[in-house]
Amino acid sequence: MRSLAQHWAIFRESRIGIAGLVVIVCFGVFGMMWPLMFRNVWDPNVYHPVVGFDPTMMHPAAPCRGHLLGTDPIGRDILAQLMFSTGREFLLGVLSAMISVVVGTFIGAMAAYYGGFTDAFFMRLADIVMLFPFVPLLVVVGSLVRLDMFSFAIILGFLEAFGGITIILKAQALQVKVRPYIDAAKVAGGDDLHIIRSHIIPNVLPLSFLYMMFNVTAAILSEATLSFFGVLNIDMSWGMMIHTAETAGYLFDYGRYWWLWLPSGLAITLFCAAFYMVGRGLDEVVNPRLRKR
Amino acid sequence: MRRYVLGRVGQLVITLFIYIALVYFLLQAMPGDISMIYLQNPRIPQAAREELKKQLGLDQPPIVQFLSYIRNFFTGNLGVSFSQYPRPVWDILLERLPRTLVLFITANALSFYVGFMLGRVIAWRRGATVDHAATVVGIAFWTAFYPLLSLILIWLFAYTLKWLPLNQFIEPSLWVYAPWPSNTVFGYMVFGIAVISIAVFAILWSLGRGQRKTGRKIGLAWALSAGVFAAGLGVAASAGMLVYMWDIVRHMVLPVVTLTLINFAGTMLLMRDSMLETVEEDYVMAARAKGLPDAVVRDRYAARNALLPTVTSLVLSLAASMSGGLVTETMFSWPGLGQVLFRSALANDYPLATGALVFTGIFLLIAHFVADMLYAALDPRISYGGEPVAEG
Amino acid sequence: MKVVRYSMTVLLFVAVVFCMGIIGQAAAGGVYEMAIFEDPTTVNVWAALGPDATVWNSFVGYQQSYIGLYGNAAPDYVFCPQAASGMPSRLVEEKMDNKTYYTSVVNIRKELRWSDGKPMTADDVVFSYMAPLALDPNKLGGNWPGNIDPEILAKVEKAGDYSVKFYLTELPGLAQWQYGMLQALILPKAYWDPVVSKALKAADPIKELLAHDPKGEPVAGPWMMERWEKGAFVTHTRNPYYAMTGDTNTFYKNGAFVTENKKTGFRYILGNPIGDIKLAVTEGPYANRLMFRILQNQNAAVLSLISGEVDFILNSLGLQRGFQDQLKKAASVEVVENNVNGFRYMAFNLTKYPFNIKEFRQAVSVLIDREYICERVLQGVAFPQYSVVPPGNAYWFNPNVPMWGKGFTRSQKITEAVRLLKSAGFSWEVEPQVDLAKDRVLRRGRGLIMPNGKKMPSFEFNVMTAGYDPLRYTFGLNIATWMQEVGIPVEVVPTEFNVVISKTDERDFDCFMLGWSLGLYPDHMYWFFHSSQCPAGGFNYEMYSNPDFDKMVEEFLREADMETARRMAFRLQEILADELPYIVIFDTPLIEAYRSDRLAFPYTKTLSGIQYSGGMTSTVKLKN
Amino acid sequence: MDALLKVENFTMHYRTTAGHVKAVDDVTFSLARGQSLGLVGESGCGKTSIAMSIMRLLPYNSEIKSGRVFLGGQDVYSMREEDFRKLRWKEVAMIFQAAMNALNPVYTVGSQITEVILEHEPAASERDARERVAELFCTVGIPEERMDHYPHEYSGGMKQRAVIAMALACSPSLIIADEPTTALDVIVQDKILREMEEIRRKTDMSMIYISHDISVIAEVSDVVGVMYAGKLVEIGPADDIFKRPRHPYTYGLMNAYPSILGEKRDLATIPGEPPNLVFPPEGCRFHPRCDWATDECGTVEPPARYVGPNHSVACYNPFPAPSSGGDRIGVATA
Amino acid sequence: MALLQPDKACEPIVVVRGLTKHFLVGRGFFRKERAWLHAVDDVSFEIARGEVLGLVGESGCGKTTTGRMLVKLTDPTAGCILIDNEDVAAIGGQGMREFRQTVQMIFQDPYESLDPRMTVFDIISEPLNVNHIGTLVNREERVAYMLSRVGITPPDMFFFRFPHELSGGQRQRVAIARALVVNPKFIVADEPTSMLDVSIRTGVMKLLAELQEDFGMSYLYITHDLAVARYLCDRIAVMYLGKIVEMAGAEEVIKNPLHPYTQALISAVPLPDPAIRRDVPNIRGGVSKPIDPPPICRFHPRCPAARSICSDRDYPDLAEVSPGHLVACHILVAR
Repeated sequence: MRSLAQHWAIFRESRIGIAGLVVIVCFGVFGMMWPLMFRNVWDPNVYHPVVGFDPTMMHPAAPCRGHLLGTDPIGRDILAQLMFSTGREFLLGVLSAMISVVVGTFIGAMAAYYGGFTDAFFMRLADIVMLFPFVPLLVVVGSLVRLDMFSFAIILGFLEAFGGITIILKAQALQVKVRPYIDAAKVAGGDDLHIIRSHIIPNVLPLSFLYMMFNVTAAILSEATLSFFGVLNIDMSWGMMIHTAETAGYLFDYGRYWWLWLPSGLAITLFCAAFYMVGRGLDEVVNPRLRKR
Repeated sequence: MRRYVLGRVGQLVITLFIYIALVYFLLQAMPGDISMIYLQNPRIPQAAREELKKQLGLDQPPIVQFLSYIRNFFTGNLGVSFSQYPRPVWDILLERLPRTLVLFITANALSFYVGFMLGRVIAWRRGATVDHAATVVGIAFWTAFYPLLSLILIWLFAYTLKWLPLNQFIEPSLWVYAPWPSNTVFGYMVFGIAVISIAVFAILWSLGRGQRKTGRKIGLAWALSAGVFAAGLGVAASAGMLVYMWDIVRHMVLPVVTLTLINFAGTMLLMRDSMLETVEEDYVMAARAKGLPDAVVRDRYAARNALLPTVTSLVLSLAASMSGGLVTETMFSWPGLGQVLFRSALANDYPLATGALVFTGIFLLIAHFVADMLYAALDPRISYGGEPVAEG
Repeated sequence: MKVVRYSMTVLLFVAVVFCMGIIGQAAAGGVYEMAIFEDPTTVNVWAALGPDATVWNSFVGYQQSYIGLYGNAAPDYVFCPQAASGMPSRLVEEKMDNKTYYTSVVNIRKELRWSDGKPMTADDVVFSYMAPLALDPNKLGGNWPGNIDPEILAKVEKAGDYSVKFYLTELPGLAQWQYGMLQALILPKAYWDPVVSKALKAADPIKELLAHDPKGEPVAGPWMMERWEKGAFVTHTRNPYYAMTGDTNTFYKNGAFVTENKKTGFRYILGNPIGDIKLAVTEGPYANRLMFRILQNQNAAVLSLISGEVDFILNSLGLQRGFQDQLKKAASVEVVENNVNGFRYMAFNLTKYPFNIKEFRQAVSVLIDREYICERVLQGVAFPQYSVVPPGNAYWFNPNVPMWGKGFTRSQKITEAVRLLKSAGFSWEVEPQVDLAKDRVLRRGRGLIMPNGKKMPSFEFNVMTAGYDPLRYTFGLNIATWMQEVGIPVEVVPTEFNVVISKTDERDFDCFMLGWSLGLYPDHMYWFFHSSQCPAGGFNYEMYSNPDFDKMVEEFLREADMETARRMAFRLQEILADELPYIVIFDTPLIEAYRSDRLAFPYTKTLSGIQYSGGMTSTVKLKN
Repeated sequence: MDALLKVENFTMHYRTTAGHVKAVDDVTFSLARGQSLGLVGESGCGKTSIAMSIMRLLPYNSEIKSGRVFLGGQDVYSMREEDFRKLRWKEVAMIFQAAMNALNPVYTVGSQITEVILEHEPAASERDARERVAELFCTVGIPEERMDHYPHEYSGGMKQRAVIAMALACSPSLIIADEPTTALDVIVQDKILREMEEIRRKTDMSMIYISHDISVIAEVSDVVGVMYAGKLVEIGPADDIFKRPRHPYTYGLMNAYPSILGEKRDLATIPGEPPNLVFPPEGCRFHPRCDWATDECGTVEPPARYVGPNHSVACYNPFPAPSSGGDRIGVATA
Repeated sequence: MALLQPDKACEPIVVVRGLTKHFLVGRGFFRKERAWLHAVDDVSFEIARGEVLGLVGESGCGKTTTGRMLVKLTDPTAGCILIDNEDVAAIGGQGMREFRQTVQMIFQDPYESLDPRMTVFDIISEPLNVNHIGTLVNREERVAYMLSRVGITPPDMFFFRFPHELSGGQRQRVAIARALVVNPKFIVADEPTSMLDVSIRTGVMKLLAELQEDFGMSYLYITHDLAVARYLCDRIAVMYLGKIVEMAGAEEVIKNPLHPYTQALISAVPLPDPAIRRDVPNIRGGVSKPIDPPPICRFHPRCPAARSICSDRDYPDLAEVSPGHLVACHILVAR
């Protein structure tokens, strides 16, 4: 095991990871530009991502001076939507991934450490959660609870947490649990809580962090898919942008109205790929067997 | 062996029971009730509505309803659909099942195969251009926005190039004259796939268990499999079914390709990682030391062992593709289980939604089971009970 | 071993080539190909008119295969005979078994045949009314109670081989008689009688009947169901015994209407058929087969239309605006736009204060700039609407209802709204101020104080979520912004469709926005606004209650004379436009497209478009 | 002497993120037919790297800086990869460090041996190969019927025997045994070492034993080489080395270990820790830990020099010959 | 027995009576019969204050399980353990805290027994920390002292290093420091030197001996290596398949092994002198796992001297054949 600096040194070697990180940083900057632009540069009536409308032209308007990426069928600026959504996607992805990983790590550690009933319960639960086809399930849940971005992130986080991630993190925790230093900590007099908190969780954390990256990808893609089917109560997101183009019938004429779907479609892919790539890079750090040079 | 299988089946039944209960109560909690959907006409008096509710057993407490649901479930009665009243849910699901099976089994098998092959190659040539290229392309497809990708593929291959049919799962102008409904043909295809895969598996198993497979034996196995396949084709041809099967296959190409593009990267990257681990194993080094050709070391040693963890991913990808099934089915006008689930959920048709979820669950459980068995078959270390033999 | 593998590949390849050859031959002429978006759920007419009353079931089912005694002749939707040979006799009072009945006799065309060649007689008609009555139309649900109203219809008797006599318990209105009972579909007794009597013996007769698979059922309409490949397609072939082939509907400019058939000598005249002929439509069908391809999404359907796989897209919602450009550009594709029979509206909960103040609603109506939304935001894909009867329904539409704030500028609207509110006793902590000359809002209103002296609390405005309908979501936000400008404390809550519906059902809302699509006869004014519909289960969600209006609308429903009914409908519209239980806002036109190289429709301008006539399958001509 | 194996001035580095690991540095030795060589040293001293170099199985990040390896007179590294592949196992076979991992878990043990026979002897039929395996199993003491069992059904000792049988499959002239008994218990270790020696004597093979355990090496080797930090610091006939160790490290190694023989005595410790091979110490790599180090040791690497017949040592101050150094001999003889 | 005397000072610190541990193996879902692995079976011994007892045996003989039971990492199936007159099984709550300060353990693998995410200071102070001993300043002093005692100097330079920054020897010294930081009276050392390289091993062994003398602790020293046991231990107990077969003073066991298994074990040890040719160990067959074994001498299937008595009678008890030399063998005892 290595220190942070060494982790970073290994990570830096992974070209894929670095590329992903660069893309994420770019998105971060892009997303942060939104409030600045909205407050200082853009007229809120025209450039509001949800209720904005530019009365000076016909919509959807092709990219032009005033609208660098054009406007959507109801006259909203695509660039503003794209920027505005970036922040939302970060929120969604990171929040749901955080929840899934925090909960998953905790459950995984508990299940691995205590075994027996706790273990059996959570593992069967994970099996069952994994049986559910996510998208239709979320449609059902969507008709149960009004799913805005926030509650969607939370539900997605918990679904992921109780599903596959628990199994993976439990397997890792199980490996940690049988390490002699856990015995050493017991002999030192540490109680269960101490061992889980000070030994098991810190040693599972790198893997958790890795899965967090992958979960960001999963969350964004789920949101986009569900938005595409129009079952979420979200006013603006990348998936929503494509949904708007689709429901208004602009999606199929690919070349002509490219600005309606290409920026958001690319953003989804790039953003997800970036997190996925960072995950791959981290994998090399976390998984020493892959590294070996 | 039997004990192991029995144990797994027992576990599956329990899981299934819990799953059904969960699904049932989740859908019970959905807002809106049957009388609203079923009786859209304002002129129906309140009394008539109440009576209908009673008829459908909706006036009972939920737990009683659940128990009767479970009782009905085990007698093969999943209730009656609300949105397609009075069609039995079972009937609707059976109608959709063969299509879903054919499409998703093919797509999953193909994406697994592609992923496995590519993963094997790129792991073996780690760090080479092909490794980087395949990884980047794989990730790009893996994270592509699925509906958009499928639309682009339809537009490119079906609309612009006209290589493939635009959508649907059969060509109506051909099937107007078909002597069978499409489900019969789908049924034959499912059956055929099952027979052929069992035959191939059995042949390979009986020929090569634990022994070196010589070229002759593999050739024999191939010849026998080809024979079974040809026999199947022959039967279909003599029944005049071939042309219809081919029509289905033609329509399957685009959705299968799309699903494969989306999914292969998962298996590929997993296979790559898994193989990078096995490559470091001593037995791979030993195989090289033994002077075995590179391809043998790669296939019989590194890849064969790396295959094991990847099999598990096959099941997970199945679940994922069932989830994404809705997208595929919508985009390619392939009315299968995913669509039924989606539409019924939107229409508050909860007997149907419950049925579809349960059905999907059973399907995935069976897949779990098959994967378990496959894993056990592939890995001789999985013992079905009994202790290792003591040292002599 | 490689040899085997190669030989297998070659084998497969040969099989492929072989099969492709066969497929190449499969092409058929004289087929009218239509795209629909969903699988029908049943072809059983009892179910399709009952609980499974989906638009797709009607498209592929009874709309093509069944006829009623009377119908509405498109494109003007003139009430005219179908199976009947003329108008029904006037309703007369008649006493029987100590009860008073109103009776009417309807004669049936003698040349009508079922598709098995047997003639359609009075027995079939009597069965078509009496069997549902026996089963209880209320329990059948769907359209049944509307067509065969057990409250009014006592019985139908055979008055001759080709005439039937209706016995009604009270005098029916237009909705119940012409637009209801007389348009019920006629079912073949020979086929259904055993099925129905068997069902009546079952524990749940209706379920038993609805579950029946109507294989080999004879029909009287132009098309016979041929094959239903679930999830893929439905085909119909011509009914060889269809008797109305050759019927010509002639519409005169003066409003007169004539139906005649030179071959059978049938003739029916309405009005005075002189002067210029506007349109003459001769009944076919001209195609040999109907093919409904079930495509699951719009994009697929439009691509199929452009590539010529389908000739027409059959969808009650029409096409989305984005397709228009592309389709107009495409060779041999014609795009048509038609008005629809419906509207989008917002409504307040009138049991809550201050929503029950008329001036408050009028002020809101003034504030809503319908023209801005339709012309600027939607750029002509929607048209503003003020009355609860849409202008497309020309016969019933009153063009002179009060139009609040029409043509006003933003500042004029605000001034007018302030005036209205003040007149009702509202006041402000900070009153809004505008510059009328420059049309600018100088100061936004804040702290609206209600006539009872209390500050108005903020309330919820439920609009569709952006995911469900971005258009309506955006409008909701716009409307809220305008209301907020004068200080009305509204808060937009994007809500799932299902949730809005259940909120309205439970009468648990402040204010919402929804839409309706309507029937031809404007009896919806009764269902939406009569106080008897206020309790849960009724359609008076907003709980509008006006005794004068109640009385008038009841009379309207009972009125059997078209002209009188029309006058009454005009008056009702005026009341509603003034009282504003619904603030009607706009509706969008219906866009449709077809292959002009394949199809020749006799007309394309008609309310709710070609789809409303089920794709005009019996009058469309195929070009190749 | 007929040298089967000659390693000349062999230097090999591994490229790592931390820098070049100088794993093998200027190692020279040769091995006659029928002879057994024991390589002893601590972990990371380069023993296994030498074995892999001889097998030409170095990982991709290795770099041969200089030197050559001759096997049966042929230069291993000047041959084509494919040619050498065919030579492997026929000429030189290997017994791997951890036998339990050297067998592919998904194939039966028998098939893994027949496979290698069929590969190298294309003329052999499958039946021939199985017969040969049966013989081999007999030789190493595994019941013949165990052929069709999977590795996980074998115990540790049996796996080790199977691996030995595999090494013998093509009757190679040289077998490299890399820590062949490390994971085994003493009694099993003893049996297996005896069996291996017996087979070697019978077949007149050459053998290279690699071990960290000097006692094991002492029992089976004709010639002993002592490695420290990538250098071969001392090599010579076993008797000679054990009776009269010349290098201070060899001496330390022998005295650092308690014995069950003779009287209980105090142990000699070697201070410090083995060096990091990315930055090995200047001069003699052992000098920072050497009690006898002089200034010279810290500047220039000591060259190997002969101190007896076939006995060379790389040290400026080797322990003197037995006449005066008897008291330093650590191992008391019974 | 000779060692049991009323005098408090001479009272043994560890008394083990009838210690037994059975593990359940291979329990399936529908499986009815259960198989038990008799890892440790009816083992008794004492360790006097200041004494080092070596527990020697092959892998799988139960020596590690015995050690783990002594530090309460594994609960025994039967039998009792008294440490410093406390019944280990009955300890709980506050008693547990004291117990952890009385008994400590050193583990085999220095690479695995230190948490890679903790600094040296955290690792060594963990026992103080979890038992709430001393203030932070006290702990720092104590840790520094322990580090210097185990030969890691200067201590403060190592405080914030991570285990991966240490060499194998240093790690094991840190592990020893951790065990000693609470001043335990008794330490279980589970093969603490077997994973270390030869040149480092000696140093650690010497350190252990030195510390034992300085602190006056008792050890249970578990090892597979008779030579190491001889070097470090006062007495040696030889285990075979969960049973102690011979127990005597260290030199006595090495020089005069009585039990055939001990004899085989000693004769199998390779000797670092090519001039000596050892005898072939007189033993048959291989080790099997003690799964539901019959209650007879477990060594007799491999025993060269086995007679019918061995398979007829129950387990042979440990019996004193000469002062302080105990053997469990029917034949030897009968003689």
